[in-house]
Amino acid sequence: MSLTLNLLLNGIAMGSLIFLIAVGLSLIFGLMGVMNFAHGAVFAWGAYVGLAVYNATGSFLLGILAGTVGGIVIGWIMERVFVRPFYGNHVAQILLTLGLMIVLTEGIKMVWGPNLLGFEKPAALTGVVDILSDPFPIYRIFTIGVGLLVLIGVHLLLSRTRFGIIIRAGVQDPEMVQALGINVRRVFSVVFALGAGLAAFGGVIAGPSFGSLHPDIGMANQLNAFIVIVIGGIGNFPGAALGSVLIGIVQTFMAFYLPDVAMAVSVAMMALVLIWKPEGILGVRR
Amino acid sequence: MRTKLFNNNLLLGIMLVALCLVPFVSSSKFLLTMLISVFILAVYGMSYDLLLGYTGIVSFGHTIFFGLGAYSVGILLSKTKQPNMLWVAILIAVVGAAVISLIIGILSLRVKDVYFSMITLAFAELFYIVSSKWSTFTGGDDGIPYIRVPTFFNDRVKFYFVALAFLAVMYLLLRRVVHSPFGRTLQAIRENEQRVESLGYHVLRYKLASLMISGCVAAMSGGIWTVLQKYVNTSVFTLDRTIDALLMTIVGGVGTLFGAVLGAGVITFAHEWFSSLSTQYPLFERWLMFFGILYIVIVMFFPQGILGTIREKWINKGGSRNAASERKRSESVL
Amino acid sequence: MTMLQVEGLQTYIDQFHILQGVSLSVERGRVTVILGRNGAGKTTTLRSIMGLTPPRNGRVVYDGKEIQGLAPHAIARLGIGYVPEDQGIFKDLTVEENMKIAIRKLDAATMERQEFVLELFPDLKIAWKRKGGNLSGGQKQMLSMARAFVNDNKLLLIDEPSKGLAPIVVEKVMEAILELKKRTTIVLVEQNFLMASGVGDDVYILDDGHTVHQGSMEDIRGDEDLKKKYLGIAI
Amino acid sequence: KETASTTDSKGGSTEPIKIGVVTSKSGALEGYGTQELNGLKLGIEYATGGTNKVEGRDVQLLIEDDGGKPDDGIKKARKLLEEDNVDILQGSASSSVASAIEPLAEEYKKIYMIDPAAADDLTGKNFNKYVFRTGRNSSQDSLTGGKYAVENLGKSFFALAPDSVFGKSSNAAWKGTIEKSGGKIAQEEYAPQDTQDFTPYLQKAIQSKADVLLISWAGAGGAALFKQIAELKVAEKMKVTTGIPDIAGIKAMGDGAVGLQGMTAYYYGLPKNKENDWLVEHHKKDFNGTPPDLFTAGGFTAGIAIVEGIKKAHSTDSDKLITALEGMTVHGAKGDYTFRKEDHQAIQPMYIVKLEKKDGFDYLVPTLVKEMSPEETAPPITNK
Amino acid sequence: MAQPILETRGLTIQFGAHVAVNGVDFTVTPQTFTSIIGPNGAGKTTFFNLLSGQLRPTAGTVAFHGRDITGLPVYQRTRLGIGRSFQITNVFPNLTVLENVRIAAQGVGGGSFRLFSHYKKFKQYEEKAMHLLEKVHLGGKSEQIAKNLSHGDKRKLEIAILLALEPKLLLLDEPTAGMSLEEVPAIIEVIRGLKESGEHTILLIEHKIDMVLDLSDSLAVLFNGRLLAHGTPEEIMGNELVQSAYLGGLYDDDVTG
Ligand SMILES: Nc1ncnc2c1ncn2[C@@H]1O[C@H](COP(=O)(O)OP(=O)(O)OP(=O)(O)O)[C@@H](O)[C@H]1O
Ligand SMILES: Nc1ncnc2c1ncn2[C@@H]1O[C@H](COP(=O)(O)OP(=O)(O)OP(=O)(O)O)[C@@H](O)[C@H]1O
Ligand SMILES: [Mg+2]
Ligand SMILES: [Mg+2]
Repeated sequence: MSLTLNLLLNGIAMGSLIFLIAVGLSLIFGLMGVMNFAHGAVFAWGAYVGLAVYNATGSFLLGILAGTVGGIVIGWIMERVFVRPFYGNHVAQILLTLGLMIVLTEGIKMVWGPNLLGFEKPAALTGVVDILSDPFPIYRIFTIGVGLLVLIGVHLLLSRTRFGIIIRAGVQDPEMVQALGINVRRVFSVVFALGAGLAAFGGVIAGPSFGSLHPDIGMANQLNAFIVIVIGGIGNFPGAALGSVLIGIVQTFMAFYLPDVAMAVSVAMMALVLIWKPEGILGVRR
Repeated sequence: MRTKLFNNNLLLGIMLVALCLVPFVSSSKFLLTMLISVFILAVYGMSYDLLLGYTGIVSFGHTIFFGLGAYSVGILLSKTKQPNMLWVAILIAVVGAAVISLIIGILSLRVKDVYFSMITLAFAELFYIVSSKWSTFTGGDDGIPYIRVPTFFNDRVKFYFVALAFLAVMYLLLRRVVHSPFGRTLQAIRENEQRVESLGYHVLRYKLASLMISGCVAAMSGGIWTVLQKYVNTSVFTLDRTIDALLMTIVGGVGTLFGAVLGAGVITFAHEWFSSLSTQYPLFERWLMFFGILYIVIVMFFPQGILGTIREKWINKGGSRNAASERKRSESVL
Repeated sequence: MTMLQVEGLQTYIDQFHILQGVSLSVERGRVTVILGRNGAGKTTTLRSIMGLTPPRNGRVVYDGKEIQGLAPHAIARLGIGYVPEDQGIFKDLTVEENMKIAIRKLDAATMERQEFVLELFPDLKIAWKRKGGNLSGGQKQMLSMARAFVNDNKLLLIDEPSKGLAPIVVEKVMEAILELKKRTTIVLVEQNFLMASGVGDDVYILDDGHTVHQGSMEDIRGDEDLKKKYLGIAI
Repeated sequence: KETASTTDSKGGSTEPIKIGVVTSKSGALEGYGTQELNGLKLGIEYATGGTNKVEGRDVQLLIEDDGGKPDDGIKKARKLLEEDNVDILQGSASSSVASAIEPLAEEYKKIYMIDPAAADDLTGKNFNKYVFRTGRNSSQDSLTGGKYAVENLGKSFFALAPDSVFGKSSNAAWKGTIEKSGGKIAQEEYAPQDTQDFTPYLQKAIQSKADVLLISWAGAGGAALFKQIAELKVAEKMKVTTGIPDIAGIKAMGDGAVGLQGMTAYYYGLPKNKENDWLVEHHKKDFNGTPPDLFTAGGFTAGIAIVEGIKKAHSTDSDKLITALEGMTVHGAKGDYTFRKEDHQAIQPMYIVKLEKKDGFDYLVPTLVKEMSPEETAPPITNK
Repeated sequence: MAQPILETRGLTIQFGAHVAVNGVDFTVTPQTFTSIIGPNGAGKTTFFNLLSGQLRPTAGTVAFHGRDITGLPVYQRTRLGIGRSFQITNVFPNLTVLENVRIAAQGVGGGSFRLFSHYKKFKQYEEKAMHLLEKVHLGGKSEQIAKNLSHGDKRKLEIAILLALEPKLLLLDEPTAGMSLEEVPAIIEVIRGLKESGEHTILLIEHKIDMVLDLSDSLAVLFNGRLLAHGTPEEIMGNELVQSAYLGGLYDDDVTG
């Protein structure tokens, strides 16, 4: 396999990991407009809960399930108790979710300690396959597949149901949505919890790929999620997916050929996209 | 009208006098250090409030200017080994901040809301990367230690008064700005940008000016910060520093200017207090968590920040018909 | 028979006492018009009935049930449609989506009603894929009404529908209201006296948060003094 | 604050001796900070024979959290120096924090006993006479690993390091050692600190046909790197060497790292001396049965050095302490540590180990391949 | 005939496939009062947006006092003396009613960039604002926060803001929509006053035909983005198409009577 193809595949795999974090944020931030700085912490919680259950039961599937449920619960509580009064108020959201981020991260340290925890791949997904005679890890193929499934799933959910438009309408004018007979509170709770659940799900999937967890793992990955959402167009799912893959690929190539500027590449790309097309690659002008 | 209460000069005068007395009633050098850092950070916070509270733009890159100030003092003093270059360094910082804010503003102010925030975040990140890559110049993560500052500043009491004066002057200056016709225009821009445009104002120019003033003030506070720390490293360009500014203004009360002083005080002392408790009580072992809880509590119970909420309560009692925000309306539903 | 009974409604917004005792009695199958000068409290009355600004005192009895204190969505689900004075169009959603979000139950009858409103406002058909925010003022007003008309509502609260509409459209709206009257009950806030008197059966006049007059449309039409006193017009 | 028992003794000051510690009790380096702190407490206990008294004075530890941030480190150090009047400073887990605090030691004329911050500059260009370091510096790491690697693993190296100040300086140090020992760095690669996918670098390494893949990686990414090395079976094609992390880090590497050879500053099973035996025993007793870890030894030795220094100087006066400590040899967890007169860096034994599976351990145990003497790994003196 | 104050040539704007304003040639003589009527969605507001600069045309030009202003940004057109009110209420929601108008007065009065002079020094703006508020019957509500006004009061505020700009050319987009019956005449008086002062040129979009006929020197009719007719009120009201497609039955009397 040529180096280029290898880099490309790796970039896509990395992109799909970014997407798994970004997809939940795309609901919460992209659709509901909540500046959620605690998203990464939910992602981390998902990963930790997933790991704990995986280690205890030996079943990765159960780990995924437990992590996702954990995320949903955290998201539900977060929305109900804290976020609800502050829709549309970015300033309050920032402070609030930063606070939640600290609390959740410290919570992880309380339960699992501050040190690295190894996250092994499930046996079935370990190892490499040869693609054009070069090795490529099976787990990475798995993440690409999961990323695709999630994209399709969320897309179907939003296009087949009224969720998408109710949320977009609800952010702009919750009163009017209520007056049309929709319990907008409940819809918001559900979607927020769903976003958190997706983040947590992403955490469990990403865990083995990272190989180990540390409590700040969420913070480290959350910025990228924000970036791809902006690049793809806020509130636009295919856009977030495209942005993820783009960032994944560009970062992989840059890291390889020009590591000195690789750190800057995602933010620089975001700045360029915003200056060139502020509404994002797939976004529509508002 | 509504700013009257807290810009009450008498009240501020009393506070100023009280602060002036601190060095004479307390011999704690550490308390003075803490207060000095509160004063410096408060200026930084106020500069941010001009953007957030008065112009209505959320910058995630404010630390660029703080960092510029901090580094220009750090680098110039340590390279020249001339403590008196401090003033030159601050001048350079201010001019540099003006130029860079202009450039960043022109590139980023075309877009709005979150998009603006994200562009500024990107710029801050670039500054951080440059500072950490260019380590021969900036010392990278390990930073520049042994910065020699004018001996005057080694006397903590003198420094205290300089910092207090700095705060007072900057406060008066910014207050003047926000109450000037210019400042009023900024507030109108915050409320409804298109409409301001249609009233014959060149909105971009106002926003740029706001960004530049804010950047210059932040650069000064960054410069003085280095004088206090005698050390500077890449942390001055991290998102954390911007978040500090954001937190100080929100905690104190957005759009109150003086709130940033309260915010800086609350955050600095709470930080110190919680982290000290951690060494005494096992309960506070994870003290950062209490810090997080503090933020949550402030948002939940002081939705307009400390000063903002007090002010709102006060005004409501006075019965003038000023209160009630749009947020409240949606709150009743959500 | 009384469809909606409002008694001694008192509503506060923050500490301001906006409604200080509004009472209405809306009869089934009739059009009740609320008149009054700017700031009289007409909009607030409708919002209080909808639960958007919940009243602090007083009762709202709808179809025999007390509904004050219910959440707005619950009230809407009882079959009350609301056309707010600022139209409440979701500007990022297309006309189609604006309609879709309003439809509570997708059945044949609803589709029929949708036909009816699109017949009534053909402009909406033309603008079907346009963003709500890009509609013309009148089109927004039409869309807002269409959203309320498309459901099987038993009561419609309509706040200044004629505002911004071309005369011919006003005429059509009047016809529509007369048509709707056969199926539902309507409360109408209106500044256009021509329209109000054209469709109204009963009239309430509000001033300063109080009900200051109630009577039939006929009486008002004939009573120049009353018109002058409360409405400042002499037609 | 830690306070030890009763009062007074014969003459002199009866004031307690205050040791101010600034280290990470939160933030990314919390784990290291805790290891070192536990070691420090035990070191003092050991050196005072369990009395926590030196020269008849109580020893008090005042601990402050810097969160890994230099600004906070400065604040805390000032508090300790100004408010609490500590006699000696100790810390920190972060090199940035340590380099921010060094000038304060000079300004307030107090000894600053550094551990475990490893940047060479701390006892190099940023040195002042109040600074001592029990911890090893980066050069000692590379001297240990580099010499051994050239002699035993192969002559040509592919060096992979994070694209950071640490990575660059670490690679530079390794390069110096390797070239001096007769090897050569065939290729250097720097990957971003937050790299999650190392496959391309590993393929480059294999293609380079170098004998040894040399990895200097600190921080979280390391575990992923070693997992990928295992997955891509790099070890079948070339030797791999690195600095072995702490126990949590080894655990996180997983079983794929079995057989990995590298240097380490400390693993509790390696040294055979009474200090270490005492340390292991008491550490397990005091801290829920956990053994001391990578940086516990340094803290432990710092505690002993402080106590022994005071005993020798009969005072906490900084100048006297400097005289006492310069050239002094301390018997610490790894054996003999000697503070060089010139730069106050403690030279100390270092180890080459191999990771092996062992019953009763849920991680790969570092087993001794070779112990290097303090002199063998003495770093160059760079503070002049 | 005097030089036209406003002249458009082939003014066109297209949104996707939809041409909202289509090749409009339109001339306005100074000191006249012209009303623009037309069905909903005819392009009236869009036409105003092109005149005031909120939108850029896809084709055609706009000239003001003979000067091509097609490319000028909004704020410069305002400074030239084109002021407009908005159909959808467009005020500063969290500022007081007085401040809303004061900002407008300041905008044309200059001096806004003076950073350090206290705003109170600009008393005259405040006085002017107060005066205008009284004119539109909002004198008693000057200290209220604008968003708390009732709908009709917001419309009045909108007019006061426009007046504060002292524009030469006023573009009024349904100024009295939602205003209470008793107050409409007062506002009409204000507008009539402007007209009679002889210093202003006024363009009005309105669906209230009585008001239009009462005030206008000429009427322009927009249909589907095209300028269908432009003439005296009598001419226009006699137009068949206007009758059937715009006015409907309600105004039969007005024309015949
Ligand atoms: N949020 C609020 N805070 C304070 N006062 C308010 C608020 N909302 C409305 N009011 C006041 O309540 C009164 C009644 O308002 P409402 O909107 O019900 O009037 P209205 O009769 O609908 O008038 P219009 O004909 O102008 O629409 C007005 O004086 C208004 O200023
Ligand atoms: N940005 C846009 N994108 C797409 N279509 C638009 C846009 N703006 C306006 N339109 C369409 O252009 C047409 C003209 O709109 P405009 O607002 O000018 O109508 P109007 O004559 O003012 O009508 P009304 O009397 O109802 O206010 C409408 O059909 C509207 O839907
Ligand atoms: Mg109303
Ligand atoms: Mg219009």
